[in-house]
Order: sequence, then C-alpha cells, then structure tokens
Amino acid sequence: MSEFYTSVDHFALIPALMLALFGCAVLLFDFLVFPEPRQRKWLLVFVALGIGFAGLGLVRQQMFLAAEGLNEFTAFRGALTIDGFSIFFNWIFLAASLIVALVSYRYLEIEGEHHGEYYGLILLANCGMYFLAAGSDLVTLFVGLELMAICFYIMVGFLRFDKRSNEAAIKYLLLGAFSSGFLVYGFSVLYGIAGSTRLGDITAAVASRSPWDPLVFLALATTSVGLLFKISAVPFHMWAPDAYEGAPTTVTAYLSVASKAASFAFLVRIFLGPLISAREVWAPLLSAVAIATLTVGNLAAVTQTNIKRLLAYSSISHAGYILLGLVAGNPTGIKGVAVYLLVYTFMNLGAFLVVVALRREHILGEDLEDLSGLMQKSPVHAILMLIFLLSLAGIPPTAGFLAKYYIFWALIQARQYVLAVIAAAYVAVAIYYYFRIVRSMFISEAVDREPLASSLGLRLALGVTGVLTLAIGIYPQPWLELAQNSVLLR
Amino acid sequence: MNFLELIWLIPLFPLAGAVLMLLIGRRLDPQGPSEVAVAPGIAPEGTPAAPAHHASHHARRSRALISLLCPGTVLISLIFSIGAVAQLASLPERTWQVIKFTWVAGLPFFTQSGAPARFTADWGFLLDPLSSVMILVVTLVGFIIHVYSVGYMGHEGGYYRFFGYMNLFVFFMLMLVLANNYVLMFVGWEGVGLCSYLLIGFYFHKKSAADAGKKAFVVNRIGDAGFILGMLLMFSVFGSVRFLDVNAALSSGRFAAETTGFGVLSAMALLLFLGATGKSAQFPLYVWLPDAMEGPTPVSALIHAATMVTAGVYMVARSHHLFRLTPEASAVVLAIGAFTAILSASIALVQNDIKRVLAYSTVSQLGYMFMACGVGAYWVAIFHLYTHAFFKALLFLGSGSVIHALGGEQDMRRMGGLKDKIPITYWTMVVGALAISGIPGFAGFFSKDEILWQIYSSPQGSRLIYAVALLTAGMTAFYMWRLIFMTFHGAPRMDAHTLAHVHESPRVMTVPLVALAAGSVLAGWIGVPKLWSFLPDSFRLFEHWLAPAVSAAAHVHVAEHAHEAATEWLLMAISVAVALAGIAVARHLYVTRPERAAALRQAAGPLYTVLANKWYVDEIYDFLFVNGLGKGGGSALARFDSRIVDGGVNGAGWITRLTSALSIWWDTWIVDGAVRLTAFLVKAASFPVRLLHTGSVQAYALVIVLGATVVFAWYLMR
Amino acid sequence: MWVDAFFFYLFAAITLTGAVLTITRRNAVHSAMSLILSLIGVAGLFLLQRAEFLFAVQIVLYVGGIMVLFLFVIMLVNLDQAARMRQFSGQWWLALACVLAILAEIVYVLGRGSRVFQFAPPAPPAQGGNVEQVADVLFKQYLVPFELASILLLAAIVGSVIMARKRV
Amino acid sequence: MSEHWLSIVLFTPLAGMLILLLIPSRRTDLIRIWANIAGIAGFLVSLPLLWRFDKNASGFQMVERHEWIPSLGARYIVGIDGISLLLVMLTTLVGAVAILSSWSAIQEKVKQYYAMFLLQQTGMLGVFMALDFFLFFVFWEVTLVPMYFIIGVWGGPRKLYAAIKFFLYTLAGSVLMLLGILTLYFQHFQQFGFYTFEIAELMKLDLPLSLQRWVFWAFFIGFAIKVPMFPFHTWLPDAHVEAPTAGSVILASILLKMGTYGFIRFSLPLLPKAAMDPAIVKALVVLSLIAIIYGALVSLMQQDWKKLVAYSSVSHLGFCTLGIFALNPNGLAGSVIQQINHGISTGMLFLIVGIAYERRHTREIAEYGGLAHVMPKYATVFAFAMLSSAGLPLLNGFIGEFTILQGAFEANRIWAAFAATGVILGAAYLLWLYQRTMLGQITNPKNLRLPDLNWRELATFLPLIAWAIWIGVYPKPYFEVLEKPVTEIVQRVRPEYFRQAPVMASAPLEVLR
Amino acid sequence: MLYPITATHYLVLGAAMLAIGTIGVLARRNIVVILMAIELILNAVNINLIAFSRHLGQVHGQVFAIFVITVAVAEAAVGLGILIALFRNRETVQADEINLLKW
Repeated sequence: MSEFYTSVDHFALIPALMLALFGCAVLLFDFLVFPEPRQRKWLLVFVALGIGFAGLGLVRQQMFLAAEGLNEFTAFRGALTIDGFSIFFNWIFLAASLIVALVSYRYLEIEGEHHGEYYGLILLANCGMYFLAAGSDLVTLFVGLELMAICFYIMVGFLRFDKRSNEAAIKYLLLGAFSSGFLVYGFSVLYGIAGSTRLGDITAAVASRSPWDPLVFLALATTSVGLLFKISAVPFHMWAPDAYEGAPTTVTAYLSVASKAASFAFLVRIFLGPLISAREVWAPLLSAVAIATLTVGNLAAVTQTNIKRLLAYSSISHAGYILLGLVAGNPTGIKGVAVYLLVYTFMNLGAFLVVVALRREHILGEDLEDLSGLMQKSPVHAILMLIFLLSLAGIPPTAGFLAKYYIFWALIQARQYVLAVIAAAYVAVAIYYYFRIVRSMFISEAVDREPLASSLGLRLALGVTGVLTLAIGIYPQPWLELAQNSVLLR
Repeated sequence: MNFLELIWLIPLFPLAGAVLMLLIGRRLDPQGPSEVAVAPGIAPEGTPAAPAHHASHHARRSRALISLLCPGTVLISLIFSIGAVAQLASLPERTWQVIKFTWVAGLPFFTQSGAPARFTADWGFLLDPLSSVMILVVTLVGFIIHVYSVGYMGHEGGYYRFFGYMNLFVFFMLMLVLANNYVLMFVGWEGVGLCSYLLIGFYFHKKSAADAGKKAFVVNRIGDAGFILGMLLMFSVFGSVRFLDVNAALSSGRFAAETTGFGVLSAMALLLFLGATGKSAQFPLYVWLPDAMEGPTPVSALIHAATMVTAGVYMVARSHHLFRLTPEASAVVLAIGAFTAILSASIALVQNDIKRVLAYSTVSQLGYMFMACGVGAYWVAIFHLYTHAFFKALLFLGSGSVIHALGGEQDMRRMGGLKDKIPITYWTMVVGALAISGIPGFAGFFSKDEILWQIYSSPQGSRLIYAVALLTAGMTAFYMWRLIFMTFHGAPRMDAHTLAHVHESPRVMTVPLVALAAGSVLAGWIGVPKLWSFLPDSFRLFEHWLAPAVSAAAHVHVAEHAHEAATEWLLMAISVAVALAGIAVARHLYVTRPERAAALRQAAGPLYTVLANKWYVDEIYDFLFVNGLGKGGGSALARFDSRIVDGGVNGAGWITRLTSALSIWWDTWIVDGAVRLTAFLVKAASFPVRLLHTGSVQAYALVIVLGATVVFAWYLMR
Repeated sequence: MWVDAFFFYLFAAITLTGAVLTITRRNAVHSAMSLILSLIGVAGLFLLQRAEFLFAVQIVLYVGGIMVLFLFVIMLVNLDQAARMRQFSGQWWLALACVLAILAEIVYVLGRGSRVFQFAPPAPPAQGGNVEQVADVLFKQYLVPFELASILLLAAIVGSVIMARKRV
Repeated sequence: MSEHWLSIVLFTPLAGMLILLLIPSRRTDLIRIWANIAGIAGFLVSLPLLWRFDKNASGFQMVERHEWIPSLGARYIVGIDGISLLLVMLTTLVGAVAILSSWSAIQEKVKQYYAMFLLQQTGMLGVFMALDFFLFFVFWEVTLVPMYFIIGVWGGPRKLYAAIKFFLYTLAGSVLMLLGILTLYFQHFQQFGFYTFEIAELMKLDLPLSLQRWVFWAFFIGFAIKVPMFPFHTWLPDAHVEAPTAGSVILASILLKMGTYGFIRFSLPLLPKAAMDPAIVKALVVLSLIAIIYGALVSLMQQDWKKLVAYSSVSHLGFCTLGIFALNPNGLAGSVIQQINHGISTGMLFLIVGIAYERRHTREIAEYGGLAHVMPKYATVFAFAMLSSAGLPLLNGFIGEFTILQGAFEANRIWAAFAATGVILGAAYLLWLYQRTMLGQITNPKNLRLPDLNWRELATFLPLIAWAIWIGVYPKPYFEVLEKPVTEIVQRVRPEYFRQAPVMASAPLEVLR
Repeated sequence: MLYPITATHYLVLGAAMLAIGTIGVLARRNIVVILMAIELILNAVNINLIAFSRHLGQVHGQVFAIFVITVAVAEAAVGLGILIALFRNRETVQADEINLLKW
C-alpha cells in the first residue's frame, strides 16, 4: 500500500477490479482457451465468478462501513465515494448483469451471433456502471459513463448482419456521443465554476452562488441534456425505442434496466450533489420533463404492436415516474427512486426475458401476435408475464405497486397534488397497453404451435425475477430497509 | 280454547295450504301437456297436444285432496275467526293485541318534534270490531268462493296453482286486516296485490291476461308509493305506526284538527288515501280493475269484488282518527268517491261484457264506500263493504256460472233467454241484483240507504254529492237489471251449438250461490236504519258493534244534525223510487221494447260512444303515457313507436319510454361518449407521438436540440 | 499582450474556418482535411494557454491517430457515390435556426456570466514544467479514471474489431 | 387457531386455489369437484363467525394484527364489525353459489376459471376485513385482475371491450383513491409524527374541511365508480352482459358492494366534515336519486335480458348510496341491508338469466316467452327473485328499501318522494320482464323442449331463497348486528345527532312498547 | 471588448465550436461527417477546459481534456466500426436512409 493506493482505495476498487479482470479474462479465454463453440458455457462460469467476486467486494464494503460505523468513505482522494447508495445500485447492476448473462446464451445461439466478447462486454459495461454509482469526480463519472455507453453501443449492434441491429447501434452511438458532448460541455463549465472536478468541491462552489447564476444555469442545462438523454426522458428519449427495438433482446433488457439504473444513479449524484442548491431552477424543469415523459411514453405505447418497442415506450414512462420522485425531492422521493429502480429492474427484466423466450429458430417473436395464446402454449410464461405486466402497471400485490406508491407518497408529501393526479391518470393509460399484451396472451388464439425457447439459464432467470417481483410486493420490508440504507446520507 | 291468543294463527292456515300447494301441488295434480300453451303455427314436435278436458278428467281424482285441503284451511280460519270474535265480544274494551315478535327492528331516529323513537314494526295482530268484521267477511266469503272454485276450476289446468294462489291470497288478506300496524298491514296490502297479479295472470298464456296482471300491479304500486310515504310521515310525526299508538297520539289532543289549513296530518291522510285509490280502484287509478277481469271468475269475485279491493276502504276506516282531524283530506275522499261512483256507473251502463259491467259496478260501489268515509260515517262504509261482499260475490259467481254454462262466452249480446235453462243461477242473481239496486229488505238497501242518508245529513256532505249518489243508485239499478234482462230474458242470441250445451252448474257451484244469495238477503238485517224503530235494537247489531270503534273520535265532535224523521222517510222513499225507476227503464229497454234500446243508442250518439269507450280514460292514459306523439309523429317516430311503444304497459307509459330512450341515448353518447372520447383521444394522440419517431437519427438529434433551446429560452424568459 | 491577442484571433480563425469547412464540404476527404485544420487551430490555442503537453497530445493523437482512422474509413466505405448526393438533410434550415438561437442564448448567458464570474487576469502558471504538473495530477488525483480509460480503450478496440470483422 | 379465525376465512379460498393449481388441467371433473369443495369450505369456515360475533360489542371484533411493512407503517390488520360481518357472509355464500352455478356453463379453461374465482374470493373477503388502508388497497386491486379475466376469457362476444372497460374504469378510480389515502397518511404523519395506515389511527386525524373535501372527492371517484353511481355506471352494463353467469353474480352481488362499503367504512368516518358538507351531501344524494330513477327507466327499455338486470343494479345501488348519505342510523342500516338484499336478489336474477342463456344461447328478451309452460320450477324461482328484487314485503328487498326510505325521509322528505318512484318503476320493469319471458304463449319453437331446472341448479337458488325469506320475515338480527357500528358512524359524522336526546343512543327496543 | 483576451473569449469560441458541431450533426447526411462534427463538439469542450485551467492556474482542466480526447478516440473508433458494419449491410452512409426502425 502506497501513497497511491491505500487499503481504503482497495476496498473501493475491488468490485470494479474484479469485473474488469474477469471481463478481460473472458475476452482472452474466448479465443485462447475455449475456441470451440461448445466450450463457451465455461465463459458463463467466468461471468458468474466475476459477478460473484464483485458481489463479495460489495459485501466487504458493507462490512467495512458497518465495522467503522461510517456512512460513507472516499477513496482515491475523493474520486470514489462508497456509501449505501453506491452499494445499493451496484447490487442492482450485478443482479441485472448476471441475469442477462444467463439468458443470453441460448438467445445468441438462436441469433447465430454467439461470441465470447459479448460476456466480456457485459462485465466491462458493469464496470463502467460501478463508477457511475460510486464515482464522485466528474472525470471518473464521465469516463465511467463512456465505458458503459461504448460497451452498449457495441452490444446493441452485436448482431452485425442484422440491418436493424446495425441501425440501432449507429443511432444510439451518434445520439449518445452527441449528448455526451453536451454533458461534458456542462462538466467543463462546472469545472470552471469550482476549479475542481470533485463533486464535493463543486457542491460548495455552486452553493456559494445564486441558484440563478448564469454559469450555473449553463452547466445545469447542458448537463441535463446529457443526463436526461441517458435515462431517456422526453424530449431526449428519441433514441430509446429504436435502440430497444433493434438491439438483441437480451441487450435491450440489459439496456433498459442496468443502463437506466446507472444513469439514474449518476443523475441523482449530480442533481442532489453539485446542483442541489439550484433546486429551485431544476425542479420545475424536471417536473415538466417528467410530465412530458409520462405523456409521450404512455401515449406512444398505446397503439404500438411491437412488444419490444412497446416496452421501450413503457420504460420511457417509467423514467417519468422515477423523475417525479426526484422532483418531489424529499427523502421519500429519493427512497422512491431507489425502490422504483430496484423493482423496475426485476419486473422489466422479467418482461423482456419473456420476449427473449419468444425468439425461436424461425420466429422473431417481437410482435404482439407472437404472444397470442401463450396461456395455452406455455402457462408458466404467460402467468409470469402477467405478473411482470401487473407490476409494471403498478397493481398490488406486485412490487410495481410499491414503487409507484413511493412516488405518489413523495408527491403528496411535497404537496404536488397536480403532478400526483396526472401521474395517477397515466396509470390507467398504462393499463390499457399492458393489457393489450395480457389480452393476446390469455384471450387470443395462438398463431403458431412452436414451443418457447428454453434453457436452464432462462428458466432460472425467469424464476428469480418472477419470485422477486411478487416477493417484493408481498413482503417488502427487507427490500425497503435496503433502499432506506441507500439514502441515509441524503 | 283461547281463540284471542291464537288470532295470529288465523292467517297461517291458508298460508300452510298455499305453501303446500306451491311446493308439492304439482305432484298432487299431475299436469298433462295441456298446460303447454303454444302459439298457433308452432307445432310441438312429436307430442300430440291433448285437449285440456281429457287430461283433467284423469287428474280429477287426485285433485280431491286439493279440493278438500284448500277450502278446508279457509274453513279452519273461519272457525278460529268466529271463535275469536265471539270471545272479543265478551271483552269490555273490545280490543285484543297479540305481538309475536319485532319484525322490522330498525334503529333509533328522532321524530319531527325531536322525540326519540325507533323505526320498528311488530309482527303483531290486532283484533277489534273493525278487524273482526273484516276477518269474518274474508274467511266466510273466501270459504264460499273456494268451494265454488272447486267446481268452476275443475276443468282447468293448473288447479293446484290456482288454489295455492287463492290460499296465499286469503293469508295476505287476513294479514292485511289483522295487522296491528301499518307496516304489517302493508305486507298484506302488497301481498294481496301480488296474488291479484298472479291470479289475474292465471291464464298467463293469454297476453291480455298477463298484461292486465302487470297493469294491476304497476298501477297499485303507484298507490303503494303513496302508502309508503304516508307511513314514513307517520313515523316521523308519531314515531310509531302501531294503530293503537297512532290513535292514542291523535286522540291525545296534541294534534289540532286541520280544519283550515293543509298540514302534515292532511298530507299523511292524502298519501294514505293515494294508496287506497290504488288498491280500491278509485279515480284516477281505477283503470286496472276492469282489465283485471281477465282472471278466472272466482278470482274476480273474491279479490276484485268482495275483499281485496275493499282494503282501501278498510284502511281509511282504520285511519279514521286521522281523517277526522283532516276535513280537507276527507273532502277529497268524498269527492273522489263520488266522482268515481258516477263515472264508473255511467260506463257500466253500456258495457256488453258481463264481467266488465260487474267490474265497473264494483268500482262504483267502492266509490260509495269512500263517500261514506268522506262524510265520516266509517261504520256505514264498512257496513256497505260487508253487504257488498255478499251480493257482489254472488253476482260474480253467478256470472261465472253463466259463463260456465255458455262455455266461456262473456258477451251479453250473445246471451239471452237463459232463465229457464239455469234457474238456480238466474234466481240467485236476481236476488243479487235486487240487493245491489237497493230494494228494501235486501242487504244492499240497508247499507246503501244509510250511506245516502249520511251524505245528506252529515255536515261534510252536500246536496250535490247526495244528488250524485242518488243518480248513481239509479244507474246501478239500471245497468244491473240490464244485465239480468240481457242475459236471462228475451230470445237466446247464442249459436245453436252453444245453446244445446247450456247446462246448470254442478251442485258444488250452485250451493255457494244459494248461500251467498241467502247472505245477500239476510246480511243487511243486522244494520237496519234507526228510523225503523219498530225493530228491536238487535237488528242494529252492526252499528252497535262497530260504530263505537270507528267513531270514538277524540275531541272533534261531529255533531249530527237532528233531522226530521219525515225527511229521512222521504229520502228513503226517493232512493227506492229511483232504484225502481232504474229497473223499470231497464225492463222497458231490454225486455219490453228492445228496439228502443237501439234507437236510444242512435239518438244518444256521441254520448253513447263516449260511454262505450269508458270516457276514453284508458285512451287518455294511453295518449299521455303510452302512445303520446306516436300517432302524430312522422315515420321515424312511428317506427320508434312500433318498436318501443307497441305492446307496452299502459301505466308505465310512453313518457317513461321516451325518457328511457333518452337515458340510453345519454348513456351511450354522453356518459360513455365522454369515456370513449377520452379513449379515442388517447389513441389519436398516440399516433402523432409515434410519428415523431420518423426513424431519422438527425430528427432525433434536432428534438434534443429543440429541447435544449426551450430550456434556455425558459431561463431567459423567466 | 497584443501578441497574445493576435495569435488568439489567428488560431480562432483557423479553428472556426476549419470547423465550418468540415461541415460544409461535399467531399468527405475534404471534410477530414478541414477537420485537421481546425484541430491544429485548437492545438495552437492550447499552446497559447500554456498547455504544452496537451498541444502535443492534440497533434499526435488527434491529427495523427484519429484522422488517419477517419480517412481510412472514408476510403473503405467508398464515399464517391455519397459525394454526389444531396449533402444536407431536409431539416438543415430548422437546425440552423435552432442552433443559432442556442448559440445566441449561450453567448448571452456567458456574457452575463462573465460579469458575475469576473474572469480575473489569468493566474500565474504553477511551478514546474507543464508535463510534470500534468503527470502529477493525473496519477494522484485521476488515477481511477486513468485506469478506467485503459479499460475504455480496450472495450473500444474490442468493439471496433467485432464490428469490423467479417463473418467468421 | 381461534384468534386467527378471520385469517382462516380469508385465506381458505386462496388455499383452495393453490391446491387447485396442482390438479392437472385435463381432469376437469376433479377440478370442478375440488373448486366446489373449496367454495363450500369457504362458506363453512365463515359460519363460526356468526356465533363468535358479539353484537353488543362496539368497535371491531376478532381483530388480528401483525407487523407487515414497518417502514411504511402498513400492518396486516383484519377485523370485522356488523357491517363487515354481513358482507363477509354474503361473499362466502354467494361465492359458493356462483362456483356451483358454473359447473356446466364453463367448458373450457376450467382450471384457470376456478382459480380466478377463488382468488377473487380472497380478494373480496380481504376488502371487507381489512382495517389497514394499505391492506385494503391491496385487496381492492387484487379483485380487479381475476374479474378482468373472468369477463375477458369466458365472456360473451364483446368480452374484450367489456373487460378492459371494467378494468380501466375501476383502476382509474382506485388510483385516485390511493392519492386520497396517501394524503390522509401524510397528514397523520404531520399531526402525530409517525406513519400508519391503520384506520383507527387515521380516525384520530383532525383535518380542515377544505382538505377533507379534496380527499373526499378522491375517495368518491374510487368508490363511486365501483358502486357504480350515476355518471360512472356505463362500465357496468357492458361488464355484466359480457361476463359469464357466475361472473355477473359475483360482480353484482359482491364487487359492487365494495364501493358502498368503502363509503361507509372510509369516506364517512375518516372525513366527517366533508361527509356532512351540505354541498357534497346534496350532490351525492342527487346522483343517487338520478341513479334510482335513471337505472329503472333504462331497464324498462332494455331488449337484452341481462342488460336489464344490470341496469336494475344501478337503480338498486342508488338506493344504497341514498341511504348512506341520508347520514342517519336507519339510512345507513337500510343501506347495508339493501346491499345484502341486492346481493341475494340480483344474484338470483343473474343466475336465472344464465340458466336461460345456457339453454338457448341468447339473451334477447324477444327470443323467449311462455317459458313458464315448459319450465315451471324455473318460472317459480324467477318469480321469487323478481319479487324479492321488486321489494315485496316479507321478502328481503322490502326491508332494505323501506328502511332506506325511512332514513331518506328523515333527512329530507323530497328525497324519499323521488326515491319512491323507484319502487314503482322497479315493479314495472321486473314484471314486464317476467311477462315477456315467462308468460304468454310460447312463440318460439326452440323454447318448446327446454329442460326445467335440475337439482344442481335448484341447489344454487335454495340458499339464496332461504336467506331472502329470513331477511324478509325476521330481519331483527340484522338490525341488531348493525346497530352498534351504524350508531358509531353516525355518532362520528354527526355528533350532534344523538345530542338531541342522549337517552336515545342506548334506548332498548322495549322503551316504545 | 476584443482586447485583452480573457477566458470569456475562449468560452465564446468554444460555444461557437459547439454550435458548428451541432449544426454538422443536425444537417449533414453523411454519417462520417456527423462523426467529425461530434469531434468538433468535443474540441469545443477542450477549449473550455483549457481556458478554465489557464484561468484558474491549474492543470486539472488539461488532464480532463486528455480524458475527453481519449473518449473521443474511443467513440470515433467504435462509431467507425459500427459504420463499417452498417455499410456492409446497407451500402449507404446517409443518415436519413437509415430508417428501418421507426414509429
């Protein structure tokens, strides 16, 4: 341990290190050790190991915090901050990565694009996310974001011979790079204001200025463009449906869940960190954006027939709900953001996993019609999908209700009654399109008789997401405590 | 046996019969396919539809049990009633209340005056002179008619059903008259309405019968709504609906007579009277009764002549404490009674359906009873009710016998010359006709004359009303004898086949006729006028029994004017003369000079048409409620009419239909429309939002930049 | 001081001209050349601001590395055909208006900000050579991002390899 | 065991469902038998509630409480008072009847069907038992999904439209209700410093009228859609018409009661000031009166048998809400009794329609006529149901309507007068329906050979008939059970009501003898 | 105003670069040129960073700029890689011809 690398730094870095290490190992072993396609399942073991070790790292961080009686600790001279928040989100990322890796195996085989790099990219993306949640320095955050983004650009375009995948990738990349240009422009201004890139310094510097200070606003506005782009909030959401539709479904699932959660972690770090003193500036902006997001997401989904696209719009609308938690701004709202993302991870993953299972050798499985008669064909899938959809719609006793519940609670607490009513009204609209899917599954007759794709990983993943979606809804206490710890600081 | 303690059993015997019939009656009375009524043109596949007669002959033996059981239950009730009444007579206060349990056991509330009260009604029974008369009438006449029905319905399908309903009716009727409170009375009230509905619609395969049943029920319901509101008002004023409580409160002096104004008591009285007009077929709600003649004749006799329709009179008499305090309301009763009496009598003048004549006659006689109530002579009203029960039941049963003899013919224009063929029927009916016409010595005379006298002498009465009543009496005599003459006298006008089959009814039918005829003669002799001082007081038993019960009117003393005995004699003579005149005219027109009748019909022209069409009341109701613009409207409305109005309820009506149509329209287009509009807008908005996603990545970028521009602009404009 | 001003305006002109030419040239190769011009202008500005290390990085990495990549790709995808087609999208006028508006807004904000911000005359350069300072900061304060950047580049390399390789 | 009795009642159907899921789908008979066993068991376990219930105790009884989500302050609290007791009994009985009635009507996807039914059963019971608002809301929403499927999968031709309409309508309402709940929840936190959903705790709140009014309207939307009150009723006919018979029965008999129950249990006691606000009361009463008359008029017009019965529900529920907002003991008690009555009578009417539909596959009234000739038992049962629905004395409907009218009359005589027209019209449409279907001649050859009720069908009616007679003839136990809770509610909403004469609150019946 | 040169001058220059880059992204159809325009935007950021760095007398801004350049490299590399894959399948690099995914 030296001046550069202390034991605290060690704790802070371990999970990311593990992810990066195993990511590189997967990339390497893919063509060095396991050249045969049949051997690729061993890569999955490496992925699991990487995630497992990263998880152990998180556990150690938690234990360290508990042992020292700390709420947080910083590492690398303030470049990283490990606290309940980062640990909470990192658990979400790890869970999502593991689940996605599990289900991708069979899916990629069907798609005919099964390459070991994919798993490496998952781990590297997760590594980027780690820094999004734990970073407390503009540069760390920026590089972490780009690492995640670049991995996703590649994964979205992973089906190189599929025109739609290409298109999704290039669109995502162009818009992503464009928006991160704005983001980093905003960062440069923040740096200019504070003379430092550490979030803590910036917070102090911004707080010493008027909230309506022009430079602060310049930073706020340009940063918001980048941040809101990543969480696909209206009007910066345009990439999402196209990218979701074109990407391999497993990647869509990953993108819609992990990337979104990481971006929200990032967003919360920025808005409730450096920009907290400009709350009165961004709160109205964000509430307008949230309403627009709810509106566009929900309305556009109503007549959509491609399931992936429909779920893309739905995930846009979910971003709107989560933003509302931030708009409310009170502890409940922040906790709501955490709870919502936790719940959202499992339910949205689950919904996409069913779509993954729909992809078969000769069936694209992306249209609403492909779900027809699912109840007859495969009751388990149908019931699981029902649970996920109910949860997405926010019907108790599924977990989604709890998530929405927190948002409403926070809004009421903040006396934002109008926002609450609007948000409530959109629940009904959402029901309409979710139940179009339910209708196909349970009421329409099947168009094909081919059984759904299945593998051990897929079954396992579906089981886990399904059980969690229900369990969090029925007995949420432990999960809420988890989320509670994540926002202790704020 | 303490019959008084057991009065609650009186209604239960018939109920037991009814329940038995309706549960297992079908087993006792196996029905052939005869009961399946099929519209012409629809062939029942395979099964030959056996004629009703054959099937019923086989069934006759197994029907014996029913024939014994059902009249038997009524007979037991009769015995218990007699026992109870006899024991009641020995009680000094002549009131006996039995409360079995609390039935409606509602919660506390506060009366108008703020006194605490509870919304309760007992399952309780009250025997006093008034109800004792009623139970005797109901059980006695009921028994006789039951016996008659054994013969009359012998050939009909659904025998068990008929008797089940009849017993059920007797149960409800006894509940009505024995109840110790208004709510329980309302049970009977509604129950008899139900039985009436069921029995009118007994031949339910006939659309007209089913229609009539429904009309009766719905029209009655209008009155019932009034009754209910009246009871609620009673609760809110007295805090109780028990007769004894209410009467005690009314006679306690806390309530002043509403002689000048129109107060809460008057409202209560009128609401109750609205109920009475429904049940007792008074104007404007009388229209159901003539249609009710679709039912089997014994039903008409029992329900629509002797008992149920008089419930309104009973109720008003029951509420005499109230009506005495509300002269205005009493005046309304008087006016409605008089108007109904003359209106329906005038209609009866020209009807050709034998039962319809009797039906209108009933309406008219009920009007009489209400007139008596209106002038405060409640015991007289009940007296007339009692005598009327005998002679009108007799007339109905007689007409039933005629119809029976003619194989179902009801039109008097196709009768005639029957008096020798069915002599018992003829002579008993003559007795009935004499009684209703008010010929001295027959029951009707005593009660009707007393009513006329009361109208004349009472301060509430008036000369005009008296004249109306007198005119009605004349008309009554005329149309009743017109009936007798057209049916029994002159040349037979039916076809030969029917004529050949004319036969006197079986013993089981004629015996009741004779019994009722005896009643029609004798019943009046317990209520002879005071004027007839040559008769001992025991001949005025009825008045002595009842008058104290119904005229113990609190503090409002109705002063009876002392009239000259001579006046009374004179009036009596006039009424008898009028009755005789009516009979004479009838004889002149229908026996001696039948051609004059036709000539008169020609001469009276429009008047005759109006009368024959029942003053167009049904048509007016139809116009108001049923047809409305249907006839005048264009083809669109005509289509609407044929679809919606056609075959509709008379009472519920066209306006209702129109409103319903409008409501549905409103539902579909406005209420639902708003919802659908929202749904449509959501969907419609979905496309533009989706169209934003043109697929062009630069457009997406532009949207991002536009968003940023807006954010900046917002900042600058702030 | 006027030398500073002269060079600032000179490099600014080069930068902007290069930038404008980049986005207006029909031929993609010309665009790339113009971009190099612009990047060199920026490098000059770096030099002017005493960022010598960054100047070197700009020239070597950007002009030397990225631009070669661009040119290589331009050759690979054969843009002759593309050069003959319409170059601007249908929304260019809207984009122009929008961007000019946003530029005006930013400049206005900056103008107001400069008053609030009170850009003092530049602080005296810190001790030591520029490269040493950069290294010091980079390896002390920005160690994590630095390592992360290596992973980023690895991912980028892997990604371009996957994307560009032919079907195996 | 005994202290968990309510939970046992609550979860018996759910347990039945879980076991049902283990039976293979193709063994349809076994599934049917098991579902019926579960349904009847659900009823049987609820019977002990009757004698465990102490009608003289105030407040809630058999309360069970467990921590559930401490960080939200949500608990698992179940308990019943007289009002819930009656509705719970209605639910278990009608549930069993409805399951029995589906024996032959449901031929496909049998397992799913019964599973949905049992799940629904637990949801409804939970609604009536929950004493924690969070728990209540969870159960409230749980009932939506099975009903969506019951209508949507086994329904008639327009089932999809009807199902989604039902779902959307009720969901939109309930989400707004959730906002109202949260407002109370937060206000409680502000006043007492801790978060809880417990009804008893929330009752301690003292809120200004203006806030109460907002919350009231939020609740109103949720409950009124469920009831459904007048302008929100249009989902009902569609849902009823398209639902399979048993679905309609459950929908009409129990699901709608959740709305009225909500008004009684939550709107009134939690928001007493708003509930007494003249403007609000007036508005609600006018809506109720409109519903009474309007529902009846529309029923009169219907050509569709089932739709007619559906609209009659609107009218009857109008009585129930009228009784509630008369805001006096009799109005409230009458309303609860009428809710039970409506459950019994309309449940029977829907069963009756279902039997005809099963035999003829049409609901057009014009297709029928003269059925009394071929199906005398059926006609008798129908007559019974019709009369009970029309409020004939000695049957259940009368007691309810009359008591409600008394309550309304006490509050305002004009209201009662308007409501009384509903009594008239009620007889009109029902009798006309009866006439058109049962009476007259058989005009349609298809009706000639319709079989009469079989034993199973008869068995579905018998308990309901018996219950109807019981309420009609001896309603005293019902009033006794209701007296405490109803008085407490009135006391809470209108404390001055009993102050008129303090003696009265505990005056026994005998005082007036 | 034009003289002496302050940080604001650099910032305005940076803004201008940002604007030009944005126009390039929005208006050019050729994806290669769009990628170049994105490079322009990142250079605008660098101009800002250097200006602030100079102004504050630190080198942090310069280090930040190094990272920005790194990211720019990575993005360009991946972007061009994807572009090649796209071109193989679609034979076009015109942004508005790539519109399979829409609505």
